[in-house]
Amino acid sequence: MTAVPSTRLHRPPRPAFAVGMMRWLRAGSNLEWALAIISIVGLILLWEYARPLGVPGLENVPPPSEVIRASAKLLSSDIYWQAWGLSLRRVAIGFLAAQILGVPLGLALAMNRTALDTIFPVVEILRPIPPVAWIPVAIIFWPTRELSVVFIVFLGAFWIVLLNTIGGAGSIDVNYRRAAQSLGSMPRDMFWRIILPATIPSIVIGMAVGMGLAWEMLVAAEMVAGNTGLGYLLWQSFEINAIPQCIVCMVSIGIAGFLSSEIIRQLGRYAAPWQRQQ
Amino acid sequence: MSGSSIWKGATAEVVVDSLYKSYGDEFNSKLVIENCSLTAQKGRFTVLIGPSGCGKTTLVNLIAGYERPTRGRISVDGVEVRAPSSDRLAVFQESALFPWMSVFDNVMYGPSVQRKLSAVQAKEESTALLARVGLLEFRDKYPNQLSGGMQRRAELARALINKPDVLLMDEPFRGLDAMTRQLMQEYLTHLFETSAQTILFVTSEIDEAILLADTLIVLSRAPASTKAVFAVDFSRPRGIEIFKSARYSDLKAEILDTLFEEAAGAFSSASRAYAETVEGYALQRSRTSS
Amino acid sequence: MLRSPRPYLGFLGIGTFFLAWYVLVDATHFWRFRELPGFVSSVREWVNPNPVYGISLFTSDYYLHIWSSLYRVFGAFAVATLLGTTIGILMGWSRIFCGLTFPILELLRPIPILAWIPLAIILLPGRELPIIGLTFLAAFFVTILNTLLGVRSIDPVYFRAARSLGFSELGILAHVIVPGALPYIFVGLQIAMGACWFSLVAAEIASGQAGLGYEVWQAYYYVQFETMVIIMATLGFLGYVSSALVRLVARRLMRWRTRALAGV
Amino acid sequence: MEARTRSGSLSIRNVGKVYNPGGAKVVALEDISVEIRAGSFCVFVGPSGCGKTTLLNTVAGFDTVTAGEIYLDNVLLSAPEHAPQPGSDRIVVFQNGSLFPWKTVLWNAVCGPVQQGRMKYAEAAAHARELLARVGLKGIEAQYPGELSGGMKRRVEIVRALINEPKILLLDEPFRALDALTKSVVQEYLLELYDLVPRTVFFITHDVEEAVFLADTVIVMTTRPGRILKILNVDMERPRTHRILTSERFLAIENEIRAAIHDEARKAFEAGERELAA
Repeated sequence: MTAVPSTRLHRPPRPAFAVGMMRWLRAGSNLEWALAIISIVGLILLWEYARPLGVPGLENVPPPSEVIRASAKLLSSDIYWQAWGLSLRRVAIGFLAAQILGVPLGLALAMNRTALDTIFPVVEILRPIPPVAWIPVAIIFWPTRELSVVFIVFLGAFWIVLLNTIGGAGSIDVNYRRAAQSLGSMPRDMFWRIILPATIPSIVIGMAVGMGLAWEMLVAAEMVAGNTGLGYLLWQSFEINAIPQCIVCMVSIGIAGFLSSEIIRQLGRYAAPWQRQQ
Repeated sequence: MSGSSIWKGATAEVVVDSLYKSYGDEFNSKLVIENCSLTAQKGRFTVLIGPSGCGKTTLVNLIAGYERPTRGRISVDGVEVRAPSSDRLAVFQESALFPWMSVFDNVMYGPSVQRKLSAVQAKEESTALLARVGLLEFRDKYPNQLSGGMQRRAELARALINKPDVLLMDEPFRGLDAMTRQLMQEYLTHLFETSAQTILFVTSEIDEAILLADTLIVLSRAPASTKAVFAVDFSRPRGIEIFKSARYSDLKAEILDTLFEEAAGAFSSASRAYAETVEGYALQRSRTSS
Repeated sequence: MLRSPRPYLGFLGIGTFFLAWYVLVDATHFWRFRELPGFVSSVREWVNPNPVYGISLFTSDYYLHIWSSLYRVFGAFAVATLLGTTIGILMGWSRIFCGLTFPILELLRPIPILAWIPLAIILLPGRELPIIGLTFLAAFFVTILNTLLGVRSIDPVYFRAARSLGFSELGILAHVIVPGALPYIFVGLQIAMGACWFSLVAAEIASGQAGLGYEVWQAYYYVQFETMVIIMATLGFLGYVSSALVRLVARRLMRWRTRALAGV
Repeated sequence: MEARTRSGSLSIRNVGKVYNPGGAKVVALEDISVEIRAGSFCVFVGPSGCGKTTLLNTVAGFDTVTAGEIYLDNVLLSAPEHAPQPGSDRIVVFQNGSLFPWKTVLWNAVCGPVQQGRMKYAEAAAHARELLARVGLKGIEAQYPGELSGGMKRRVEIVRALINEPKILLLDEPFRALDALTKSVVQEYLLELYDLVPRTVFFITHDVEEAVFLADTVIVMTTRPGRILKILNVDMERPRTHRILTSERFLAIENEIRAAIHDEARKAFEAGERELAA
């Protein structure tokens, strides 16, 4: 092992510890790789032999072997891929709408203190209402089920990107603003070359977290109000007691959520290159 | 840094005329500058020194145009200062280089937004100035990839390309280690001697003040006003050899006496941290009265 | 809530929002808004001693739903906080424990909370436990991750100082790791509280028989739109109050941060 | 000046330290040999990047040596195969401060002896109050480090170290962040405490004047690789006051070191910049 074996159980934690899964894999030392394999394989084995071993509670959860068989069957059926397509489309539309509305509104509010003081309290009273509670209102208001589900997904991603944009644009160091002013910036220079670039990191964080929430809302909306999509398929499988199929849907949604968030993070690193060189 | 001065800094005279500045509303307002008058002559290196917390930074902000005086007037070559402009550019203690722009784009920012020079001309001047400050091979690096000394020089280049009438510097070398600081002081002196740019420099370090200044203005304790003006008549070009001369220790003793009077006066009302400043001046005074 | 120097603007904003609601729905029945419950009718129902649909400030059912939702949220939140911070600190403290648990956490975390509903219903008996289980899960992952982040954010110089001053491993845990990680832990708890309310409502819709989430769906199902609005407003209010509560506890426990910011 | 204390003699014999981050061999220290008498105030001065902090870390026990040995009172402290452990006999005052921000000044001051169980809290608190008063810090026991000025924090940290009666007090550029005035004040207090109970001091700085003013022995180091360029004895009587700063003997030593350092510093300055450019 490369690291000097510490005689104590605990070495001071590395400040640059990677948190996200992708970064964790790259930065993990051999010790961490070994532990990861042990824990994941251990979990799967425990799950597989839960029923014969009589592990309390896990007995009526189908073992991985059944889940894999179910997934093979499911993956070959086009219902599954249809559901994928629909869910992906809904998340994409809802998420993009949230960015197109949230980012400019956030920047505008951050630039104009009066507008912020007027509109932000409204945000403060609407935001704590869990988006799931909006599902009935969405169903009533929007003409089609599809629009209702997309609206809920939109709501999930909208608040977080709006708040992050306002926070990011509002907390720019006064020295940068003053320096730009002295150097003779016109208002449009100030916005495009100072305020926007400085806010990009916060916007990206808002988007990455927003994407995760978009998938959460999609599952809720599809389960409760939808008649198609992965969330609905998951609920339908549960109702016909096809639990292995349920688990496959769970894992599919998990992978979809993970990949889309990672894509946003990578785009973020590309959009804010100066941060990477820390 | 050899070579004739590629650019001829425009120079101007800064006149501060019975200036007042207070913060807060009418119930509890805190007076920071009280009846302060001083002049930074054209093409001269003027240094402001005063006890910490006496309002030096506020004075720089007022001259730069970031804040408006409560009463009194600041004018550059007779024209009253009303708003920030590229005629009066400032370098502060913390770097204000735009972290999201490369060094080159930072330097180019001024000319590109003022739209006075053509793009080609601006590029040429930026490249020449970066070469002059020895940062040419760092042109595409981001500010956070540079060392403290290099960030200071990049910020100087970003200011000087706009040929400001006055260059304002508020304790720009404070965070640097002793070695880099000394090299930067020598470097700034050389830069001034080859351009005769009007510079107004603020510091709390006495040795730095004496090495750099043509005129040294001692500010009183808060609320700041001009306490004393000293002519620092070492010949130019200057180097650290002046620290060995007798003139240096006499001048330093005189300045310390003025500063100690001011700081001690404030001792009763000031906070515990301020007590350190007073003790510091006392200790430094005992250094020179050997 | 950003401290704004001119609070009256806030009231102006909120006033305009309600006015728009009234104009669009009650007055002009504009476009799709005609389907929605009116502002005046909703408020009247809320303050009506004997409400048309049985839910108002003066009916016991209203407080029954509130109470059943509250005890689920705060019960699950308390357990998630206790377990989450302990595991998070253990992960931050011991590299081996972290190596074992972190990969599993990272695999399960992306799965949306509500996708767990089927498994929760299978694994947890009765109708009450699945709801509390889901609410717990929503807070559990967030708390662990932020506690771990908190421990990682502590400047290594404090570990070196403590070790050279002769602190025992337990001393380091109690006097460096826990207080050092506290700021991040409370960031996590703020998010966890929001996640709790979100998953509670969804779980109650899916399988509850009492609680605000259940009631909002019932109100929709039986076309009692005014009640639906009342419940949504109540959820908003409770959500805001519980987050404010977490902030209050944070300020009390971390006096050194508030005084440091105010002091120098 | 005979050493009044017996313990605290440090013997560094041909110590070398090589890092190989990602294969590229970096020689931080090469053949460092110096004998530090018990109770003597020893100052290491040199440009940034000459391995001063690395050497301090090997003595303090945070880093291992790759060549040579270090003996403390003729007991092996650190060698290539003998990884040293930090201990309260060698306490470090760090450059950017390491007072626990979440504990009060008093708790910080007494935590050494209390955590080791050597002293009751009350006894340690009395001792700490006496030391704090001696450095001019009465009445701030209940405050948090965040409310103190730079100079005050440094003095509390020195008290926190000295209360453990360490064999060696290690200081890594402790006054770097302070302005010139505060630095003079804290130097004066440090010397007062040193004159009270002379114990071995291992002090690192960039500031030549500070080095000569504080030291019995000044060790000048070069950069890339870190080697000892020159060892000078500062035989000025103690207790020292700032008056000696303008005496001929003082200025002579100072200029001798300044000259040696100047071209080293320029080399480090350019090398540092070339490295950043690469």
